[in-house]
Amino acid sequence: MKRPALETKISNFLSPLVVAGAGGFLVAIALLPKIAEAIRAQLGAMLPPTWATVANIALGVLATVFLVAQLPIFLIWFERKVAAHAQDRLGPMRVGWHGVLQSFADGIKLLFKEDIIADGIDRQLFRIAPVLVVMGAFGAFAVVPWGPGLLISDLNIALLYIVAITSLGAIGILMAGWASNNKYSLYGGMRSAAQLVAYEIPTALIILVVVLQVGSLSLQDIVAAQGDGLLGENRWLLTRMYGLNVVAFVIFFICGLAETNRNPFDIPEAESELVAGFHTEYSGMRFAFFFLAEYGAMWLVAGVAAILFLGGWVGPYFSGPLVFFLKTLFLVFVQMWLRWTLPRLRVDQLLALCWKYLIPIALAALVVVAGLSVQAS
Amino acid sequence: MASQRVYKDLEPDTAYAFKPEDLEDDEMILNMGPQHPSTHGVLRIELKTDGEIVKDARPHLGYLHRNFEKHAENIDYQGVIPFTDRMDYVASMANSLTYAVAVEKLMAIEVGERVKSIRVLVSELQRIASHLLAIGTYGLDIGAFTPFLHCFREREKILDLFEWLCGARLLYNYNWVGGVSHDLPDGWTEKARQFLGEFAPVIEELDDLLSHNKIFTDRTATVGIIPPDLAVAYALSGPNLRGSGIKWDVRKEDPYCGYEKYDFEIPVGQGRYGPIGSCWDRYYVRVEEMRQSVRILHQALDKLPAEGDVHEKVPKRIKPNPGEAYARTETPRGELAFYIVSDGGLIPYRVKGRSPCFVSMSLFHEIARGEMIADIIAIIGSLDIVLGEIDR
Amino acid sequence: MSLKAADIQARLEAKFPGKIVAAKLDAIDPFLVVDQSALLDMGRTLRDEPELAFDTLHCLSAVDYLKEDRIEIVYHLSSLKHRHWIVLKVFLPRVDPKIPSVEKIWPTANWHEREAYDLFGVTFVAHSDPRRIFLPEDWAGHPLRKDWVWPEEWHGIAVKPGKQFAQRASEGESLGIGPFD
Amino acid sequence: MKDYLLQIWVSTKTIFLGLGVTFRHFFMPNATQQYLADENPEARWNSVIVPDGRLNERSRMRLHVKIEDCIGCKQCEKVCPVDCIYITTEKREKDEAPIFASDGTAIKQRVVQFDIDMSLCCYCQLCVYPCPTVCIVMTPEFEFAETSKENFLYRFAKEKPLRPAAEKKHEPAAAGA
Repeated sequence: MKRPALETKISNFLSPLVVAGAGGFLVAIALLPKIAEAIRAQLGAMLPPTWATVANIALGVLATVFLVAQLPIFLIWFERKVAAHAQDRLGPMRVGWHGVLQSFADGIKLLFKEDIIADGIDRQLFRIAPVLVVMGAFGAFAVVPWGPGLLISDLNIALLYIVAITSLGAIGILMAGWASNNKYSLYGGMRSAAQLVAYEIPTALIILVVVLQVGSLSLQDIVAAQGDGLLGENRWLLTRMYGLNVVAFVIFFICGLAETNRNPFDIPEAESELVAGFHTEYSGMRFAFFFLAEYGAMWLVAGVAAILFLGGWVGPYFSGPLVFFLKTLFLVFVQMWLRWTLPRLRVDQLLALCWKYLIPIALAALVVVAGLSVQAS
Repeated sequence: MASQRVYKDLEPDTAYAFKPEDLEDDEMILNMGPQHPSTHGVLRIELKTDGEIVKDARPHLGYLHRNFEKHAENIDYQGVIPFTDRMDYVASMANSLTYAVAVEKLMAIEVGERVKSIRVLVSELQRIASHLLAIGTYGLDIGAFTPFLHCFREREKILDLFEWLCGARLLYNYNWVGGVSHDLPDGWTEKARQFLGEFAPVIEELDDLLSHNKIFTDRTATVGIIPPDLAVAYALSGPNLRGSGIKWDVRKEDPYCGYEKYDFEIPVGQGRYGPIGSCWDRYYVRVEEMRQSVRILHQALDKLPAEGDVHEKVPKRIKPNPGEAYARTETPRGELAFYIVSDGGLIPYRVKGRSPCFVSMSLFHEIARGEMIADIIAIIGSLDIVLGEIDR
Repeated sequence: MSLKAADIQARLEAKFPGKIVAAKLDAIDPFLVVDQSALLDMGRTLRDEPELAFDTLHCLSAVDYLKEDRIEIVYHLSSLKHRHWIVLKVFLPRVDPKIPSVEKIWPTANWHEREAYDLFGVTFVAHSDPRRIFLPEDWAGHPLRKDWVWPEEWHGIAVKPGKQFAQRASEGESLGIGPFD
Repeated sequence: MKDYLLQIWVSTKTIFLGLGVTFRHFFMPNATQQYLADENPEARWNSVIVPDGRLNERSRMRLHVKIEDCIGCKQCEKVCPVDCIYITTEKREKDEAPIFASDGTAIKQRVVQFDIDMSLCCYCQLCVYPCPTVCIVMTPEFEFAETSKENFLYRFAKEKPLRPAAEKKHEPAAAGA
């Protein structure tokens, strides 16, 4: 029985590192504005203005990529723990303190797994699909602000950009489903397309509800419009409009679940019906890509919801990236909590929910909000 | 050596019942199983689909076929019991009980009161364990993972009790002809009572978590409807028959092991969220049956005779007179029956198992037609099949 | 108001004179032996007559009697309405046994008959789906017949159980571990 | 319209009921425990409901034969439903010193082969009951994985055959075991 001992040794050695890393991560997030300011100043002093901007953006991209690539690793562990405790289990316990290193172990395992490309499939599409899916999920992070000025690109049409680029993911899923030459994958891809087409509409309507109230598509402006915290003239959107925004928030959250293919809307990969749906034929790193994309998309949805309705980085007592991080983490937790509680909808019920309930309510909310906004102005 | 063999033409032409040339333009053959997460074993179903709609379904059996009946013709009566355990491997107690009852009928053995009570105890505990598995995996089929593990947590306690009782967790070889293999250990009854006390609130919790959940009822209460006349025509039994609203339970109609002395209800499908005989009705009959089993268990623990030798009536040599007997009991999946023919020798001349899952599955194509792919999973799960018993 | 086997026999005897070949009412499960020419009509009568109302074919089994040179098809019928039982038997020759299918009367017979065909080689005339049910379509023989012999292989896969380890070891091959203390 | 609102209400209510159940379970004690068999082998037998140390009282796992007690009656071989026990015996010579099993039964047969193929065993315990000297037992040992299937043939016999083995007929189990 040598092996477990070695395991224990490794995890004993690595655990403090991970805990220290997590602590450092939180501190870094809390101090992000100051760090960014310092770097900006340093770069401005060292380089000519054009190059300083380029270097600044490059560093931002690097930091974001690093962040969003690390997040799934943490979230997967987090989800497994949430699942385990909802089910009276312990969850991963072996690798590191309460299994925090489990995702690293799984990642290494996936890296070393054989990349199976089955016979009779469309190789090019099969290879591109995971990349597209990851792009769709992670590309949107370019416009998500972590704090005032802490984002890669301050697009003035950021919301439009997010809606557009997340649709790429669905194309990737459709592509994966088609290219796999597997009937279950095909079903998964088709279901995903139907789901996306349907759920884009209420999402867009709810975004319009927010935009009507704020008057800008830029996420920075939206947060700025909620700058007073829980009370005051410019409080969080969730608490405004006599509770209408709560309805809007719920609809946005439901649509977010559907767009990230999370239970109860995980019909494209419905494990008990379609085996694994669109990624049945994938293995190794390509499978890991789908996994990363799923968790990236979860974070994105939660982050956007936090920005639109919960004031982004503006907290009741203090503000900053840490507040944003905690809000998003809470929303991600709610997603996981829902997943481990609810059964899965059927495909027609999923569409009925969208067309019969979400869209009419979202439309009504839009009309009422528009009316109230006009009255206010 | 094996690598040199040529496995040629392994798939006969008849492997597919639907021919590609017979399909309409929009139709597709979807092969579900034998390796699929939700076919509850190695069942293979051929579906003719039009998009998500299933036009026709054809189950193919035999992937787990071991020809139990041929086995039984080659070993002595006692040796058959381990094989019956392996028919319905999630409710072994019930299977071996049926076989034991059948041989006892053939040999006209009347077992003692304590043996009867112990048999009621184990078969009702087994019913709870089996229904927990059925309900949990049904939740899993519909997409809810958590109820599955909550059910398994409780099932684990029953398996622990069984392991304490007879040393095995799944395949017990416990019910013997004329008795049971072990007497109850000291303190077993107290622990069984403790389990029953802990278990009752779990059913209520399960109701909140799964049974009455809107998504769950929407998924199950309008699909897979078996009208009562169809259920009778196909000789369904157990929860599947009762789900269609027919009050029929062998424990009441043809009592064995002294079931006539216990006071319990027969739950039937009420059609609470949709037509009677839907998947949800069958599911909820199982939930209700667990409540009734708890009632029976309390009574059985109260009535358990303090003294009695469990091996008293076990024959030294099982050698029935020539003849034949057909005995049935209510297993968790329905009426299991054994038809045993004896030629007066030490080994049975013929043992035929009438397995409830086999019968329920023969109905499947009738109710699957016109449903959606996701409903197929719901229907299979609600029929609660075990492939070990279908294929035997 | 369940009927005894003797009553059922009397009723059938009145309707189908001479078609009940034999009866054993003192057996553990009383049975009637029926001539197969009357099986379908008798089945319909049993199912449809309100006082009989045998709505359930509980089990259909086949038994191969090698010494008596016959195959018996055994129908265990029960009535959910009246809660009574009867067992019908039909005797068939071992060579090319043929019997009308009762699938139209009790739909549940479909798979039971397929099973009997698969394992005993009994042909059910006018069966809607006369395929094997458990074994592959091109399997040799019907295994539950008493004189069935193991095929050597099926599509190149060895079917017959070979020598087990213990037997090989007893013949001198060095296998296994032990002895133990 | 009423039905429409009712649907929304029922959905919301039942979803929150379910969420409440899972939320309660976040704070409940775990039903599982860390598998610590390496550090504490006894922990393998921990159970939520069975008192400590009693779960393995009647365990039916690996077979063991106390070969010194075996009188070579072959009862276990006969009763085994899967034919996984193989016994060959020789008659002991008259002039050999008499030996006895631990319960005093005289051993008249020399057991030269006592093989149990654990890969075939179905753990039914039927072999244990007929044994007159209680020499074949099932132990609570369950971790006995092997890298080769051949190693599941447990050879218990210690004595070597003195005479060449008589033709021993083993019919393969008719149904294939």
